[in-house]
Amino acid sequence: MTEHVLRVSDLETSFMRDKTEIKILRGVNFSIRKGEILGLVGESGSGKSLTSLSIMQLFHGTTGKIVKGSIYFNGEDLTKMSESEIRKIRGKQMAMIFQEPMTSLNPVLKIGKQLMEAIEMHLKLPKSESKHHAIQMLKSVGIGRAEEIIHEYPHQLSGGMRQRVMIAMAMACHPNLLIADEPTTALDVTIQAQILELMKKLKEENETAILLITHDLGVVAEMCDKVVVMYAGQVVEEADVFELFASPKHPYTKGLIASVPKIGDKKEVLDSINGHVPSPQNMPKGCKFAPRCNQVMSICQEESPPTVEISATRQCSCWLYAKKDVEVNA
Amino acid sequence: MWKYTARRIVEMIPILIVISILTFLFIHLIPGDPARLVAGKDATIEDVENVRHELGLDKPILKQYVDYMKNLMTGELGTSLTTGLPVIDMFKTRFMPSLHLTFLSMLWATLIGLMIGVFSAINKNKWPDYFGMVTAVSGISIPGFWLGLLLIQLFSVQLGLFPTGGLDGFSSYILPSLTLGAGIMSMIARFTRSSMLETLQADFIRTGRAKGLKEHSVIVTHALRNSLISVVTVAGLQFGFLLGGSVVVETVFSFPGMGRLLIDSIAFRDYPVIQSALLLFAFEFILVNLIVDVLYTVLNPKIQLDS
Amino acid sequence: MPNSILKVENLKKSFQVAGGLFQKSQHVNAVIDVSFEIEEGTTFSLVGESGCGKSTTGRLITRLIAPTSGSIVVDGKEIATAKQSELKHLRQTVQMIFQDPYASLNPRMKVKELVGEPLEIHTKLSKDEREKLVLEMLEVVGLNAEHADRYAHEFSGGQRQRLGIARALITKPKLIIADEPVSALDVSIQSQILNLLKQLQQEFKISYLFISHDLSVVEHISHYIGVMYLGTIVEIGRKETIFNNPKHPYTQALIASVPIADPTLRKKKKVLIGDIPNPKNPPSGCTFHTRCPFASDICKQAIPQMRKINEEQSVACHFVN
Amino acid sequence: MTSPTTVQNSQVQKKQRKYSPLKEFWKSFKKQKAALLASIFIGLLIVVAIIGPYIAPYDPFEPDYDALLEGPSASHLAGTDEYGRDIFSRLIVGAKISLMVSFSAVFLGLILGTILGLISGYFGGWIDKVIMRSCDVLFSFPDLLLAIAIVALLGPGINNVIIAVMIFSVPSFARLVRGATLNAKENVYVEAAQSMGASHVRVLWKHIFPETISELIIFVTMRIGTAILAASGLSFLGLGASPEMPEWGVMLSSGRDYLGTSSHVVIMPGIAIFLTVLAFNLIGDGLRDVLDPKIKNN
Repeated sequence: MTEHVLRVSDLETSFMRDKTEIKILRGVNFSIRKGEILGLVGESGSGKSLTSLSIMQLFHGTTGKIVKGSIYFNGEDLTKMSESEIRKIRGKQMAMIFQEPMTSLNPVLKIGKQLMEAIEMHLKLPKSESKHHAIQMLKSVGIGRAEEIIHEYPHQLSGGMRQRVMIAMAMACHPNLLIADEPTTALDVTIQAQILELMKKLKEENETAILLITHDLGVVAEMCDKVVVMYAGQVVEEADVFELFASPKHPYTKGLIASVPKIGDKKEVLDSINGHVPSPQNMPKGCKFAPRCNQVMSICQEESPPTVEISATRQCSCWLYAKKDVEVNA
Repeated sequence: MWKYTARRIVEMIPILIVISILTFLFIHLIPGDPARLVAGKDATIEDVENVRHELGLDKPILKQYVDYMKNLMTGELGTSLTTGLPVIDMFKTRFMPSLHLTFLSMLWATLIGLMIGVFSAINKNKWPDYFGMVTAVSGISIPGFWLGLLLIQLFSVQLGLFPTGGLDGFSSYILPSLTLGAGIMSMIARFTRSSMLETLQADFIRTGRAKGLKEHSVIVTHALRNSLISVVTVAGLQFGFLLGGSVVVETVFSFPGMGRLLIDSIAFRDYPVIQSALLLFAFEFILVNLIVDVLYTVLNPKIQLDS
Repeated sequence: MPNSILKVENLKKSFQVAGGLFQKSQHVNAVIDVSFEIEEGTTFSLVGESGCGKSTTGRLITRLIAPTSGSIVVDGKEIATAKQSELKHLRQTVQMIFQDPYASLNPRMKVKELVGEPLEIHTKLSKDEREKLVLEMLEVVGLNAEHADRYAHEFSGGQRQRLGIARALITKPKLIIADEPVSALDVSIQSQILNLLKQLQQEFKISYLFISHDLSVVEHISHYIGVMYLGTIVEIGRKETIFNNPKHPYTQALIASVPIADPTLRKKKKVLIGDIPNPKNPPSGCTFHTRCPFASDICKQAIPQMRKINEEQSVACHFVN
Repeated sequence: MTSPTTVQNSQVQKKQRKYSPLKEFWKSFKKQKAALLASIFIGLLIVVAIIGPYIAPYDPFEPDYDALLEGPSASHLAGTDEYGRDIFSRLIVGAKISLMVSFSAVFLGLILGTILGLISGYFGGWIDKVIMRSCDVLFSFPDLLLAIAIVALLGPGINNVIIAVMIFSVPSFARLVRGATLNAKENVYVEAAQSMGASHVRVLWKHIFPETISELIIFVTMRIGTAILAASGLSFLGLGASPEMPEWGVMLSSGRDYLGTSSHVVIMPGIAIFLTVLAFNLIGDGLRDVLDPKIKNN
């Protein structure tokens, strides 16, 4: 068994709004091993993006704050580090790419400058070498005219190219962990296919662990080894990707998988989940999914379900699987 | 960039022509008979006709405009009705002090304004921000003529540090420049702050932090540079505020510049001087905006390419 | 063919991109040559990636913009050259549903004003009569009467899209143009809306022109499909035929690129190389030749014509017979 | 960043009070302490402007040669001027002039500028070019200089100051409204209304104009401050109100000569102008924080 690159345990993150604390993440647990792709799936409001920002501790200019839990990265707890210690890890051992390639690069700086910034700082390379390194990185992400591109500005590139640049930037210091937050959502489907292939290739070459955050179950099925499903700031299910799609356990996961239209599927009416995600200010008591669940029991509305270990690779937070001496009136 | 500059200059021409027409028409737009106004109430009909001839008002209007433009091109701006001197000569002594005054004011106002704005933005909702913003909102609310008088009272009358007015060496510039720049400094500070706050929300700032950059390089290399682009534009537009303010400030400090000249000429109904002074102010303002536009393209790579 | 509600022929739209004083203004051909027909009560989908002109086509058909040339026949009437004042009838027959349910509803209007606005424009009904119809319509789309006095932002994304649908349905249109109606929604909500659209089609015999980039959604909802690339339709036909037996290399690649939500079907993909060309500067000949794995010299020179290859499918490619 | 407000639970919604835009506005405006205070100040000032002549302790025009240039005291709160007139009474009566001049100039500029801006932004094309080029021409005369030129042309006097300040306000309003209109036009719901067959007037009135209102309110507030400064500046230069009027700028100008000996004659009217303009600017800032959607999201 290889060691965990990242282990998030019991993470709770909240924002302040009008002097009241609004908890968005309410106890998130998962871990990633070296060379593994972990999919973090959920709909808007599930807290999946905030999970990534919590790991990177990118709360600048917001009221966000980790209030509980720990994030072990290469064995060290990031929540106990100072900003300057984390800064040495960010961009070097742990890098991130974002959803919007159009706005994630600084429009007034040349591509080369933006790439070399991190290289010069983390790898302490002199200018000429870091330029060489930047060009190498661009080539490795499939940009042929790398020598020219470093002198160009972001707006001269297409969305797909910019996302390649972002990936080159993230991979520049050969990080142990790459966090990709909806990296292909803003891209066209043929370009998405290119970027996903590229990420797979880079993972093989560098043994980088990838935390892939997405709402797209298709992308998860194609890319990931392991999947964590989030709902309302909590992990509701964790499983190996094949197990998850073959036999989803949590009613939310079941509903999610059934509501995706699949090519070749002859279903006339799609399954769907009734209602919508509750807002953080108005979270239901007990299981957060209870108001939308089609297998809801009375206990679900009272108490939060425990996390049940179904097998060595599977966990699920649902009363259906809890062995508890409570009367279960299904 | 040169192509863009050339294009902007050509685009300015129609506006310049309209402005020249407006200033030319100035004398014709005066309610009543301008010649009689100039000649005064007690003037005889003969006197009035003489003035009319002197001002060229007896010729057909189109001919007058053509003459006016011809004279403009050769720098012939007419003769002052009060001093009898060629207007251009009067401008020669008045223009440079005004120019120095406005540019000195612009310079310190921009520098200090930027500093306050950036400092406020990075300390948002903390006391340096409150202090900066209270200063700035006061700066845009304070009447320039009042501030000038207060400064004279404090620094010249009470402390005797600077002259109360006139123009006698560099020290004569300090109080007028402080007065003139206060408002524009405040505007730049306010604008820089809001622009910085907006930029600091941008996705690429998050990218910079995710790269592990130090906070000061995030702010200087990434945020400030981007904010500067819009700050430059605003500063350029505010230059007009400075020109207008210079009239007031020069009056308060009895400063021998263009603004003072304009006000004096209005008092004496010295129309040739008024006309030409207005034209000069407009021209100056347009020129500064042209420079700002060009600077904008230098700072903004996106525009550079599109033009 | 049974009654056709919409027939579009050789539709073309070029936009002028502003030039300065010294620059020649450029023409961008957003829609180059588009022809298709929609039968009453069916769904025709235009599918393609960004810049392919699918949304422009939709806006041309509603005459939000005027076509450069070509013909648009809606319910038997030619509207391509009609003046704005003559379009009143069209505005009732054809309604639109928009992509962003947050942006397409005026935040300052109450639901009853929002949904009732088309009635206010097109009918002389009194306020009470309008409100009665609005309440009925809210019921139809799965909302209820007490929602009528709220503002749009008090609703979730899915509910807002229901409001958009109610507004489109209220004039009893024959054709609804739905421009990416579910792409801003979460999957569990998306399926609710897709089901609703299907149910309404059966109930009211409406036809849809469905514009989307999402092939899985398109496959679910359509009867016929047109695949667009850089302003032209490259393949058109019955849905089943297109998905089971795509002929155009672009259609093939597009279908293959869609990630499938089933890890057991994982396979090494044939990924299309290169970027989508800028519509301002399209490639010569077949616009797809820069990315096509089968491209040869003829593709760079000649524009392929649309040919019917069987009863259910037409393709514009030099190599498909 | 995750925005926690995108989704709402309809079940919980029912229990909440009914949403009303005005209440919502008041709820957030209440929190803007400085702006609230400034609003109270302006409210009082307006009351004073209306009932001024009845509450002024002295006749503002009546000279008192026994009390020339007296400093502030219990009997003369703000002291007396060079004719022994009570400065406090003059300030109270002057408030009416300042507010009347600035309100009417800005209001006229607002109406004209808004109409031009809406037309220009909505229709575009040649009409937009004509309007915007004309504005450019006016813009090439810096604000105060344009006003000076107009007054120089029309002659000094309070009515001409109003006209001058109005004229230099028009292009600013037109540009602002044009920009807001162009932004509002981008809203998909405008396209939705057009696709429904709504007429131009309907689209402009129901869908576009309401979008420009919040920007206009902010701008009007700030602009009143500018107008007061400009009007008192013109008066100070001798181009505005006549010398015997209790206009704040005039008072300041005539007090200049006594600055060294009796500085209160300059300080008092200055404070009046400064506080009034400051109050309008603070209200404007507060409104911006509440109304500007860009700031709201932060």
